[in-house]
Amino acid sequence: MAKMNLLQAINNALITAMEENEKVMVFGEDVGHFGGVFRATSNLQQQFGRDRCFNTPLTEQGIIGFANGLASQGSVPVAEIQFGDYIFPAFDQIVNETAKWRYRSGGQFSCGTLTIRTPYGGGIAGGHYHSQSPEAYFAHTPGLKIVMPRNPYQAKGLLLASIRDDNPVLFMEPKRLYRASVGEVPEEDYTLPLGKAEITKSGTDITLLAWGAQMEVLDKATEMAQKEGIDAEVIDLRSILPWDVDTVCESVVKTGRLLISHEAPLTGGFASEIAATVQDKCFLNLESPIARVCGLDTPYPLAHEKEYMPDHLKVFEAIKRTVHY
Amino acid sequence: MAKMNLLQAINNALITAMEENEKVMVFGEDVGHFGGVFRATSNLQQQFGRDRCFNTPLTEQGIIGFANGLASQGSVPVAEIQFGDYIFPAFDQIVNETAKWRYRSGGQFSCGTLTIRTPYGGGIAGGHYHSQSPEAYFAHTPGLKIVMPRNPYQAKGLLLASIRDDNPVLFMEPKRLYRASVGEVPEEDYTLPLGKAEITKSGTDITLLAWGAQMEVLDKATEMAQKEGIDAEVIDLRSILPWDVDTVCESVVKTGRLLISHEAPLTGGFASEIAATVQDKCFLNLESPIARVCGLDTPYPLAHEKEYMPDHLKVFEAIKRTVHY
Amino acid sequence: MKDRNHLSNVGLVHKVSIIENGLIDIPMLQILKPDGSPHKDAVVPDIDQELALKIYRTMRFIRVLDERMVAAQRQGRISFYLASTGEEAASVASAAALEPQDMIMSQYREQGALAFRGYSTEAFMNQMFSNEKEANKGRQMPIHYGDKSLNFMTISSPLGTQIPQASGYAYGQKMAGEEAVTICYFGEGAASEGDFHAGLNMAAVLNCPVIFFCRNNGYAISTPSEEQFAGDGIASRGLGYGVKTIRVDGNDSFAVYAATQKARALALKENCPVLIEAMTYRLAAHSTSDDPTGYRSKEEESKWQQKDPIARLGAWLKGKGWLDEEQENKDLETMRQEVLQELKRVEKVPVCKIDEIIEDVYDTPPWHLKEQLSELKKHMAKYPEAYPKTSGRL
Amino acid sequence: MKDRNHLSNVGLVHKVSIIENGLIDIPMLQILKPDGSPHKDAVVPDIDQELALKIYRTMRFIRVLDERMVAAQRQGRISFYLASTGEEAASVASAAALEPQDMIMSQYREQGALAFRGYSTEAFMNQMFSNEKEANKGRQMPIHYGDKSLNFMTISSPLGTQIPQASGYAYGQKMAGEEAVTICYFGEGAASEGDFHAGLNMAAVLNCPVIFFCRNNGYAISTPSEEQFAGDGIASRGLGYGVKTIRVDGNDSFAVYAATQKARALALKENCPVLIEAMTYRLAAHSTSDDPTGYRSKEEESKWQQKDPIARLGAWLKGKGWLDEEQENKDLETMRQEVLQELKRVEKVPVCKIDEIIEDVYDTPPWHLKEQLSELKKHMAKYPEAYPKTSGRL
Ligand SMILES: Cc1ncc(C[n+]2csc(CCOP(=O)(O)OP(=O)(O)O)c2C)c(N)n1
Ligand SMILES: Cc1ncc(C[n+]2csc(CCOP(=O)(O)OP(=O)(O)O)c2C)c(N)n1
Ligand SMILES: [Mg+2]
Ligand SMILES: [Mg+2]
Repeated sequence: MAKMNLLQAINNALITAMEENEKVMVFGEDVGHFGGVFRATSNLQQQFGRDRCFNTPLTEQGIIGFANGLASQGSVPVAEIQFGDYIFPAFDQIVNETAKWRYRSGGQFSCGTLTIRTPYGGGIAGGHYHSQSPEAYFAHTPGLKIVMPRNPYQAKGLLLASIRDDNPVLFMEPKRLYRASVGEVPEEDYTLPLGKAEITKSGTDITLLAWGAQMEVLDKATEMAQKEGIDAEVIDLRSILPWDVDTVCESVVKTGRLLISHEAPLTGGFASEIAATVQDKCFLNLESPIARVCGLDTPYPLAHEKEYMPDHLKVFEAIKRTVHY
Repeated sequence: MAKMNLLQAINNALITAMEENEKVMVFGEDVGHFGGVFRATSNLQQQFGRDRCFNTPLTEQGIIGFANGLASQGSVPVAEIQFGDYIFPAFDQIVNETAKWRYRSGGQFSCGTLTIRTPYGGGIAGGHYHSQSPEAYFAHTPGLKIVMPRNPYQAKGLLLASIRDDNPVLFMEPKRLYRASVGEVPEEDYTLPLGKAEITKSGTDITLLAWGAQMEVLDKATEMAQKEGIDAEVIDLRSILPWDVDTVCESVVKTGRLLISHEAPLTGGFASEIAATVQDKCFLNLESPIARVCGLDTPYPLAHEKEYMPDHLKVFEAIKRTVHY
Repeated sequence: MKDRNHLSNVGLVHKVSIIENGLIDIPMLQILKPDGSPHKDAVVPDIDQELALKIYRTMRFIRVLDERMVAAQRQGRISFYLASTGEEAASVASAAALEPQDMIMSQYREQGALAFRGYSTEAFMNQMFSNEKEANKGRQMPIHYGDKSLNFMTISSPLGTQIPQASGYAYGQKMAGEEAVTICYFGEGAASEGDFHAGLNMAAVLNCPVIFFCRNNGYAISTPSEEQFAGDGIASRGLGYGVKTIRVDGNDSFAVYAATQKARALALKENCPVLIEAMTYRLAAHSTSDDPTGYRSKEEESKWQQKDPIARLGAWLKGKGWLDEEQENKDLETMRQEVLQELKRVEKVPVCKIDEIIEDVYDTPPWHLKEQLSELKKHMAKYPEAYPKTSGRL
Repeated sequence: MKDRNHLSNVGLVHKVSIIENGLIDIPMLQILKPDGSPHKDAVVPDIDQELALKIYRTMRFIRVLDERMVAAQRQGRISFYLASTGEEAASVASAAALEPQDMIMSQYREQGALAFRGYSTEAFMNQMFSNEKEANKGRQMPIHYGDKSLNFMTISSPLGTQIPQASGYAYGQKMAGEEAVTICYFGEGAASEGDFHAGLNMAAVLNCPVIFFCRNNGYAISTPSEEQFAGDGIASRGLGYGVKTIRVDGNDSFAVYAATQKARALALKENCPVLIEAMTYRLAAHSTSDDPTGYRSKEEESKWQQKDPIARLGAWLKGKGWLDEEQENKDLETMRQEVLQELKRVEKVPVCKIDEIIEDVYDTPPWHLKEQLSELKKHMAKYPEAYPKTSGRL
């Protein structure tokens, strides 16, 4: 075990993967010599050479196009998109190509080895284009997996699982926690399961569900609620696609109530999918409407960032409304 | 009044708009001399000249980038993306640029005059890349409007409203109905309201909700249900973003039941947003879970197209399950 | 850290000087004249009789196939087809200059390359009928071929996407130490996509052994090339990327062969991309959904009919005494018969069982897909007549 | 329908001939030598004293502003800044060659162009502090300027997106019959984006009066230009698009001015795009989030410090007798004071009221945004201390 922040955990996972398998290649804008603008790829070029860790030209569609081809050839690309906000030029390559490659070829070819890493989320005074949480844009795409870790331990285990999984994985890193989240991380190799949610606190009165950086917010709100005598069960979804309906529904059957929170705008966010599914599967168990505490339906506003965010106070209020429905 | 098919209605709306306002310009791949691969822009170049109706090079990101600039300058671009499946290279221009232009500039500049037309949907033996229904990918984007007509009359009125609306509109045309749907269309100018759903049949037992080509499917299923004594209320959402929550919820309060159907894959489709909202607003009125009858969570499969589609039989079965819950 | 000076090689001028069209001349390689005779100073590539005849016969086969499938589409037997008439040399002769281990990533009008690799008539028919014998399981429209055993990547419709993919594939081949390159075919229309820019630039910077083969056939559906670009074709872009570039007469099999052979050698030796622009003409309609009379004249078409690549190579072969015309005509009849027979036989082969609908989305179907399949099968069992292609085999 | 022959102008060769780097030479326009004296055969543009001094002073102002704002960021007074040190001539002298009605669509390092247009120190500060007086209502990060009254389009972060947008804007200007062009600034890194390709190609084909102004400053964050492209800079791409192209010394105000003036005249007269590549060097860190010592040497930087564009023009002005050094030094002090005072004053201006959070998403806020705002305000009223910037003005 060692104390690592989230960036170090990711860097450590990449080193582990690159040492184990020489087919693993890491690339993207500024990831080479410099080690990435957040330094997640620090020293990889020095350790593994320019062929396996390199800068690309400044083109997200190119990075993912290149990565798709490389994956289909049998290499194991780990491509970085510098900010989640800049993944959209690669949208076609991801949604029409990466995700459909295996299906359209009847399983002859695939991009299964591909992992796309990208930082997401707000709270860093980044405004419109350094704050978005675009997971829902991708969650409508069969063929992709989407994974979002909440802390260094999760990040290493889930990233290693993503790189080794034989399906393309979009791995979204909560950049607000890159340095802020520090924890014990095993130096040895380990993986955590994809597609499985984790109950981080059990409780009886309401189920609170989130992922990534938003887990911190849930924890704070949970504490506040506890003081008011509300005992929440807290779940980290971890995998957005495919997602762990069983764990969530079992919890809701027990608590009778569900609150989902994400930073992305409310309309069309992934909370809508969860709410739609849970109201169907747990119709007779629900004692109050499923609550969604999300970003406003606006672009991400710099000056009003604090007001925009689904913070612990908003979650706390929504918990009370839901429990006292 | 004249009998027109859906393509003719669109062509007629474009002529109306171009005659009225010389700032209206129509462009895209093959839309010029040839009049578009579906012929929606037939004769526009001949009538209005090459400057106002023209072919572009083959680049969707370029088409929308160009259209954004043109709109921000004060012209009124109506850009065509040849198939909805090929809109993704323009995703960044639409989601990061078109939609956020007004907000980021504090209202100084905007792309309000832009309309993007694109054919969508399956049932034409088009496989993966000529069948998709990508509306939900865009519905998570504040700043956009999304409109989808179900027949020629609606198409003309809604397209004219879209072109004149001072917000960017993504206008998605059900290509399966281009020639198949024929109806009376006024030759004079008229518009239909954006953001308003339409109750196309009133009923008491269950609310059926869809948009575009899927309305035909609902109608067939409604007839089958009627024979079994189930009286459905049928709503055409027409505008996906912003959508008409009031009309839908009023209906659900009355019927106590809701079924939503779209061709796009289930997970993350727009039905999820509607279900999430309605379970919240109508929690105490719902007598059964909100049903979603949608495409499977797979890419669009050519050989199994019939099986994949949310046809009237699947809707009919779901109606019965929901009513007899 | 080495010091950089990105101006070190730039010359100076002191008056505004404009770089523009016409400044350089990109000539076109032509070895055989349209009448099939070699240019006096031309170097005919080293092709033996067997290979020359294989190129010739593959081209003829493709023309037969194209004619037959266009007709089959008109008869309503298949839903869609896309012919390569007039452009056979571009794909067949380029494929002929490759090795079997080279990966082919094509656009959609390169059935010639596929046939040259050995894709059988039966395989063509399976693909066209989207049946259960097709390697891609019938999931895409006709003409979206793909065959892993032939190193022919499954085609996808979105244009240009294969261009940066080919750069990545070639990078992987290089890293694996393979004596192999990737060839990437695309049209001059697709070259307007942003992916073209990304793919060529990345290949140049990252030293990828990839051949970018552009078929400039004058049209993208109805859009003529002068509404597609204003520069000197696609070749003139090579310089901007620092990519070695060759322009060839795409209707001259020998020019295409020689250029591709040279490109492959360079790509392998120098680990670099090479761009080939093959000048040709789409004599066919864009596809069976298209009618070119709406945007071009018969006269224009007939001019190009005279530059037919098959006739050109045929004339050379005859001159060489390598072609027995009578035998060839018999062979042609045999080809026609074979295509027709396979078509008739294969159109009866069923599509995949419905269970396949959820396979290959992921490596193994996750729970939600299994659930969706089982609901679907229950539903189909209730309404078997509504799903006639699959309900008999639930 | 006119007959087309897209091969009519192509010359023939009969042996494989390769077009490659080095085939053409794209020289760089330089009028003033680094020491400020004009080259012997150079044509110094027709600039009067007033304009020459305006260019010079704007460059000095920008350098002052940059220094001050970098410091303010270090002190934690603003969250982010991005300096243009060493590149002032590229943006200031190009803007000087334009007319006020020309639209500027910039990347983010062209504060010089904005200052030349008349953006005030106060406006700079309002933007940096995202306050309620800022024209863009403080919705974006520092340096995302925009001012409609100055025909300066609000900047957005995604790189390259403004390139095809500029083509469209210019097309609209042409259609409206305006005597105006659009200038589009971008870095050599952004030129790798697919949008670059789309924008230049469309402008060429659709005859848009737009000036594409590339600042090739050697780096995109840490990525040196030799890992960005393998061709001869960005200028060499112009040929591929059929776009008239000029390469200039970006640190020579007169070269930049002359080239831009020529480009504007051409764009207007011939309704065509012109590409300018300005060769320069990013002396500053990429932004306040960056530390260049991780990827380049002090020696490299100091070489470029010697090519400083401000010193170069200053030397020329002195030679000409147009510059009173003492006065200039006083002015510099005044500038510094003004920037500091405005900074102190403006940092107290509040951000917009919370009601603005839902404005400008659409032309008018739809019902759901009104509902979200009213819920937010109720919530804020309950927890005013949590939202200190706005809760006092609900
Ligand atoms: C991204 C994308 N946009 C549009 C289309 C529709 N489309 C199919 S073929 C075609 C023209 C392609 O022209 P070109 O690349 O020159 O190839 P050719 O057909 O001439 O062989 C178009 C516009 C597509 N398949 N993909
Ligand atoms: C689409 C996109 N990708 C990545 C980024 C992150 N980014 C911001 S600036 C920059 C480098 C730009 O370099 P260049 O265009 O040369 O301009 P310079 O900074 O040198 O002026 C990068 C990668 C971005 N803003 N947008
Ligand atoms: Mg073509
Ligand atoms: Mg740069």
